[in-house]
Amino acid sequence: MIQLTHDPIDTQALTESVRSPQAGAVVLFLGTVREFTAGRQTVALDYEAYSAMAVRKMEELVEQARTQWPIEKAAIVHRLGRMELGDVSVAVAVSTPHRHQAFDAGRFLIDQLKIVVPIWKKENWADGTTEWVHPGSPGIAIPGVLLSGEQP
Amino acid sequence: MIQLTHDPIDTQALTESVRSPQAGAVVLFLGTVREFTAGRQTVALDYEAYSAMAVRKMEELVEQARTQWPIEKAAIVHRLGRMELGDVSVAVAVSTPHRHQAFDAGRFLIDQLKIVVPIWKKENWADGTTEWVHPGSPGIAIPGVLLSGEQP
Amino acid sequence: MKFFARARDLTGCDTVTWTVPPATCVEPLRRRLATEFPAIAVIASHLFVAINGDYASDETIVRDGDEVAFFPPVSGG
Amino acid sequence: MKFFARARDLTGCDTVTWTVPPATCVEPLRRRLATEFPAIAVIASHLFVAINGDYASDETIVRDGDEVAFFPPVSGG
Repeated sequence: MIQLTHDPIDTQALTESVRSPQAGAVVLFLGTVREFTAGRQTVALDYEAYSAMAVRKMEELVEQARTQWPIEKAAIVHRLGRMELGDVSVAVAVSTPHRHQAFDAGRFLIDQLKIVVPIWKKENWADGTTEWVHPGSPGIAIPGVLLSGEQP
Repeated sequence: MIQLTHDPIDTQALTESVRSPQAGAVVLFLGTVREFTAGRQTVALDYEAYSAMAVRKMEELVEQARTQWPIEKAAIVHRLGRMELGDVSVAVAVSTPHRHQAFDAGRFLIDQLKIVVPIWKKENWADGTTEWVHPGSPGIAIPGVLLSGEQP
Repeated sequence: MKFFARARDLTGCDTVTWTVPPATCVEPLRRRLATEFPAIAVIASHLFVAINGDYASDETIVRDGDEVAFFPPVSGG
Repeated sequence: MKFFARARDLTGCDTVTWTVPPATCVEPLRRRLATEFPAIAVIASHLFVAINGDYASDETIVRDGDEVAFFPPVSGG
């Protein structure tokens, strides 16, 4: 189940949605709004998406992950709009027979999401300024081979 | 928070308990009862613990993990007694500034739990037989250096 | 043509519709972008491009009715 | 002395209390285990041992009042 939402993410429902008697392992990853990033204080984040493409890309990522791991179920929900400190901006849940598959698949999904899914984050700093976050040095943009600095 | 319980694990509360504005990432791992293991059909599992030692060992694992990753909060809950298919037997939750730390720390905690924490699992197979699970060939038992076959 | 995030801020609009000769590829659109929206010139060469929701490149030919999107590197998650 | 899981099944009891001469280490306890509980003999040498909730080894000396535990490889999670 892939979803973009403007509402708080129901992490419990997401976790339940991937549980299965065929799976021995479930991993849930949550990206949450951090107060300090590179020493600067955040008060809120705004997320924007190219929704149609974002959903497609997330679906493609799950398909890709299914070719690498025996995934039972997978779900990704990304929240858009204004988010306060501690809020959950993205949630990835995946279930597999064995735990290492779940950790690897979950990690793959969030890592790739941050590279290919057309969603953007705007920082609202404590000093009142705002700033779109664009990772890495904006070198020549070759989709799939992207320079991406370390992200929270 | 480290806990042994005979009740169903409240995974939502566990996830909430590790969330923090200082953490950008939360990983929750759930071990769930699988129907098929090595081709045999499970109807239920029974878990038993040397409780006092188990709690200590889980606490030590969290301390160890804190020396390797900048963990904000960590929690482990292991359920004991009879469990049906799909039930959650163990839950590990951890929050860190960055996602890779959360994945690595979460994985470390569950991997080590399965090696050093004195808890045992008894399979109740569909054919009515029961069998304690003892991973790996029971070679010379040197704690910390244990032969441990692949576990769900 | 759609713009997102900082690209939209710099063009000042979400969408614009251009008519271009057949068999035009993305690269001339990127150049025209920089001239029509001077503020975006500085990052024009660094923008990603997608056509109908799939990543494209400067060499990709634009067909009639295609939805082209220009946007900065993503920062979701 | 405590037994868990399959070890308890084979000894048929959770706990047993032994009196041993001072400065006895774990190894003779393991041997005595196999004689007093023949059923456990086959796995006696493969059992882990813990003293007061910490892993120990065959060479560890047992002190008065120590809680010694013998158990098979763990299978939690």
